Amino acid sequence: MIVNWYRYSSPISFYPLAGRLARVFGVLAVVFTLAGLYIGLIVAPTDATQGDAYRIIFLHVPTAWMAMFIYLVMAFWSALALGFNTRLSAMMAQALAPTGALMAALALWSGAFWGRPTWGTYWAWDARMTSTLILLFLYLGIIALRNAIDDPRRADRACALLALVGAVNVPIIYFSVQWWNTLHQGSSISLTAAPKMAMTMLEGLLVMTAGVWSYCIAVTLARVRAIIVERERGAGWVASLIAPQGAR
Amino acid sequence: MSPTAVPQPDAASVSAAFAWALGRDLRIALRSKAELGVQLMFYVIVVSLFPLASSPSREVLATLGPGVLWTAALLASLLSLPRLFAADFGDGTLEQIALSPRPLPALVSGKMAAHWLTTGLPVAVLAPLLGEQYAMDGTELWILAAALLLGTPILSLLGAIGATLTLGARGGGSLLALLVLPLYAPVLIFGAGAVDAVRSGLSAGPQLSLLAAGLLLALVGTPFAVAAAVRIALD
Amino acid sequence: MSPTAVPQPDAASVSAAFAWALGRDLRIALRSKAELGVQLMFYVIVVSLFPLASSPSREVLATLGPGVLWTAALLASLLSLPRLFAADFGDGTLEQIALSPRPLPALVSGKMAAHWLTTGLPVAVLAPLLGEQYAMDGTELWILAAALLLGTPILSLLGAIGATLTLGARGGGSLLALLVLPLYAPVLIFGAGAVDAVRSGLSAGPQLSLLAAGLLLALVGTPFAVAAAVRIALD
Amino acid sequence: MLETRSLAARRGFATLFQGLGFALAAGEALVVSGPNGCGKTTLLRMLAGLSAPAEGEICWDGASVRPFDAKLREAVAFNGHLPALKDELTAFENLAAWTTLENERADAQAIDRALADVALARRARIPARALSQGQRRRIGLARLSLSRRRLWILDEPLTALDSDGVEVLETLLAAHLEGGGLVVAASHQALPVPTANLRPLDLATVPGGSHG
Amino acid sequence: MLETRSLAARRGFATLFQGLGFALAAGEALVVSGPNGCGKTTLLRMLAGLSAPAEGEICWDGASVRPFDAKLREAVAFNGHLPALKDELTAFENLAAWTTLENERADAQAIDRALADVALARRARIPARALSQGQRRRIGLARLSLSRRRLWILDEPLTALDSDGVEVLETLLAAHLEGGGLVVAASHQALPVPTANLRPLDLATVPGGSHG
Ligand code: HEM
Ligand SMILES: Nc1ncnc2c1ncn2[C@@H]1O[C@H](COP(=O)(O)OP(=O)(O)OP(=O)(O)O)[C@@H](O)[C@H]1O
Ligand SMILES: Nc1ncnc2c1ncn2[C@@H]1O[C@H](COP(=O)(O)OP(=O)(O)OP(=O)(O)O)[C@@H](O)[C@H]1O
Ligand SMILES: [Mg+2]
Ligand SMILES: [Mg+2]
Repeated sequence: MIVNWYRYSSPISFYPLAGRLARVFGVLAVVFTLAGLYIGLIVAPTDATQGDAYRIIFLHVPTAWMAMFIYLVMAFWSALALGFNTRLSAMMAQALAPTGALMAALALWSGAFWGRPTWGTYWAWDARMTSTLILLFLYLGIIALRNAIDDPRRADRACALLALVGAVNVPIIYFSVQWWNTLHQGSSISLTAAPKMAMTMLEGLLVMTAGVWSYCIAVTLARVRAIIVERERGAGWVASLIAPQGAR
Repeated sequence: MSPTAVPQPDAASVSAAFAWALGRDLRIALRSKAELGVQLMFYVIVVSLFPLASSPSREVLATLGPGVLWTAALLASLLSLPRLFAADFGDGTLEQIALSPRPLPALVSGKMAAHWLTTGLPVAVLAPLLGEQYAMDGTELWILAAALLLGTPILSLLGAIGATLTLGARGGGSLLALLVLPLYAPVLIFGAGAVDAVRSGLSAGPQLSLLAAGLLLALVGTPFAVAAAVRIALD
Repeated sequence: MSPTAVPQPDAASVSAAFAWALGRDLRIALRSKAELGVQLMFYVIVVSLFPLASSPSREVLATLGPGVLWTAALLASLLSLPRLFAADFGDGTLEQIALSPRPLPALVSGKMAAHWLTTGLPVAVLAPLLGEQYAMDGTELWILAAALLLGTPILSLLGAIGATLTLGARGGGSLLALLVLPLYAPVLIFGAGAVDAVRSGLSAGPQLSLLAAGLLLALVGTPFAVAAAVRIALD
Repeated sequence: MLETRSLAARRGFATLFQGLGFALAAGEALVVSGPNGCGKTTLLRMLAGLSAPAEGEICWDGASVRPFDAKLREAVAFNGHLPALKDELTAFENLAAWTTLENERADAQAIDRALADVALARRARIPARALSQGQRRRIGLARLSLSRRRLWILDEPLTALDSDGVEVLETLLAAHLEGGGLVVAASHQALPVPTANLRPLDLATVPGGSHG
Repeated sequence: MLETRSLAARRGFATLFQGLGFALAAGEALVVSGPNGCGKTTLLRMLAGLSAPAEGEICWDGASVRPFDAKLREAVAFNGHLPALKDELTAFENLAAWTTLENERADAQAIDRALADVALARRARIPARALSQGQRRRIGLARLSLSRRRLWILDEPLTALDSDGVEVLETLLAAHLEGGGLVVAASHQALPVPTANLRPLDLATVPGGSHG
């Protein structure tokens, strides 16, 4: 077990594995998303109060979830990178940031367009919105910081530290705004309460979530492969990897 | 560690290190009085801008007051952050500080304290005077001052993280702002919320306690984060 | 001067000098495309801070708008201006610039133009978009953009005087800088006042003409003042 | 005392040196030479504990040390390219601040004496900004003379020094090595170190380098 | 060409030198020496037109010149203590910017050749921040090689240069003097200038100095 982890914590052995996984999750992403869209746009009935506008939920909720979840994962890899100085975990964190930013941006964008018909405004300063916005800024800050530091090793550690500081900050923002002002609706999926949503809607939501999730995994792994090649192109094994492909 | 290891930083060496950095930075800051002047002038200009420019009604002013005073405090803090570590980094002082046997977190804390004393504290003192412009009454001004006294140190602490992370990075000022402003958000929300609470007849207790809790958290955590960032920057 | 004297700076050499300084500073400022993004993000965050602090109503927001957008412009200007000349001074570039045969006022004008293009212009362009958040309507947004376009260059120009005067950091110069900074205030007042005028049904003409006059005055005078200050700083 | 094993440094995609191993005993001075850009400064910063080697390890007093190791920090005095002077403070204030930072117990008289030794007595009370290049470097020498650190790491210590300044450095180095101190220095000129204590290291001959 | 009459420099209440007069003809190199703080840098900055002498006058091509004189600015290339490098820009970009500023018409190939001459071909495209101390000074040498200025003013040009670098400087100086250029340099070491062209000036022997 331990041996396995060590084996895959080196970029050399992770590279081919990531390639295979990326392909699998890429296929899953397409399948789940198509199924989710089918359920969401065709099977699910029009809502009595909101009309068809509510269908934004099938994009909004999965992306909002992923925006938060990816940040957690990124913070986890960052902690590993800082603590154990492992190259691969820093690369994972680096690869996650753009996808996280995309998810946060999609959640904000879809939320804003949902807000227009339902609350009559694109924007309000509420807990979820504010914390999603700040999350987006944190992602962008991490990306910008990396771009601004020439030495990748130093960039790794600086970004990891920023990600961890941000990880403390996001929950604080969430609660600070919640105590101060609330407009956004609360969680409607919980394990303890009876489901409040229609069954088809829930199904569609879950399938879409699986699709978005798979997409994130596939894209991140593909990106991490690109990062490995870029960063380790001095090393022999990467050179031998690139040469035959270039010849083809 | 072996028995002959260097003694772990004890309270005396921590406070000596803190005092060293604080004294040194204060002395340098007071040699260039103009910089302090620019800081305060910026604060006064920003705060006076709204009543001057838009001559709003008293109620509107009163609504605006806390937000404006807080945002201005935040921007004033931001304005001086780039210089907090960059000068030391550029002239090699930071290397020497990081190589000193004294505990680095205590040393950087001294620097952050000096930053607060030269930016946050003057703002907290000035704000109640400027608050008069915003039709704020006695209690509100007191609460405002209290909130600023609790909140501005957090700004200096969190800001220092951004300032050290951007050392040796391209793009300075606005990159720093981009990293730091999201971290500032909760302080701003609670800080401005404190005055709003008293104004709407509630107690400002919760907000002030939250600020105090945040300050404690920041006091405990940031010195280590900043010390780590300093070491990363020097590598 | 003797007949063999160096030709007086003609229009071509002035514009070449201007273009050189402008191009170089722009290149440094925009070393990576990401930096442009950082600049823009910075305004968006600063502009979003006020509503975050005071959760105001639509009318209050509308009152706030011009002031907030102007403050953001001021901050952007202030955050990067000291670095613009201080960096050149610290690494010896300013010496080389001052020793170049090219006309110094044109060279510093190029620097100031680069500063405005990277701080003032983006604000002026973004402001109408961000103004939406502040419940401002079409005409108001146009007037706002116009006022910012006229006013932000003045900020860059006046700021450059302050920045060069503080370079050597001998007491006298810094004091002068303190005298220059308050000149920012009228720019902000007229600038924010322009929008308020349209809002209250008046014409923004007077404010805009005053800004334009100020801009002309600054354009004519500051290059020479800054060039003189640079030479003083190097002595 | 100071020992390295198969040390390597990489910058960007260039390997500056690798497989570097040496052992330096008390009273010895390692003088690193080599062409511009061969990695002298990089090596010195690693030895001072400022940056981590790409490979290999550094041992101090028999124990392997990582960057910013507490025991190394107790022992090292690092004089790099940067002067670490505050322009706003005077030579005296700068020196006082350094010695306090190093935990040395130097009183005002000792500091004044150290400044006089480097011929700065008459310039001790003006802002460091006004000092000449060589005078600024001399404050660094005064600092070494007050320091009781065991390992001195000096990057091009001869820069900007006149012949008197070189003599001052010579005296300092001799006394330090005499007292069992260690020195690691990078220089393009011959350093004034007694040949008995000198351990030259030419980085150009260490494998891995691809300079220029 | 370059002439001074009873030049004096004062800093604070100290007179660094006074009554300094010399005349430097085409093809000659004035090498200024003297202890730290004797006023070498101060003199060079006066000659470059960066600061005004306390007394006396400086003549260039027979005409008395004041600081920032237009004709002097056409003629002078000044390499001071400060490198005037932008860390964000590459060596190539820095050099290109300088030559344009000097009104020289240098194309990309000439710049690349100049960088290759100072052995920086392989480091020409990384940010100057990453370069070693000596590599940074070499960019200054490359700049001189592209410059067609008549009067070179060099403050401690040997700083941080390895022996190859010194050779490059030697070639540059010889060619410049050969072509009728003038050089004023301050240095603590012997400069590689042909003795025929050398005009030494020991500032310590100029009256008025009270150093230390
Ligand atoms: C820009 C504005 C918005 C942002 C940033 C935003 C953000 C979020 C976030 C972060 C979540 C996940 C929260 C959680 O599960 O705890 C979420 C969930 C949700 N949002 Fe939004 N939202 C926005 C606007 C809206 C609007 C306008 C509506 C509808 C009126 C809406 C309806 C929902 C619903 C129904 C959920 C699912 C809650 C659940 O079941 O847990 N959101 N949103
Ligand atoms: N990102 C990078 N890509 C390529 N090379 C780099 C990078 N960063 C640094 N370098 C190189 O690493 C080397 C650092 O050398 P270092 O400063 O240790 O040299 P040095 O031996 O001290 O030279 P000097 O005698 O000039 O002081 C330089 O050759 C520099 O060009
Ligand atoms: N305000 C002041 N009061 C007294 N002395 C001053 C003042 N400002 C500068 N000085 C002195 O003026 C001198 C400037 O010397 P300069 O930099 O020209 O020396 P230098 O010959 O280049 O020395 P080095 O060899 O160290 O580079 C120094 O001795 C400095 O101490
Ligand atoms: Mg070096
Ligand atoms: Mg000198």
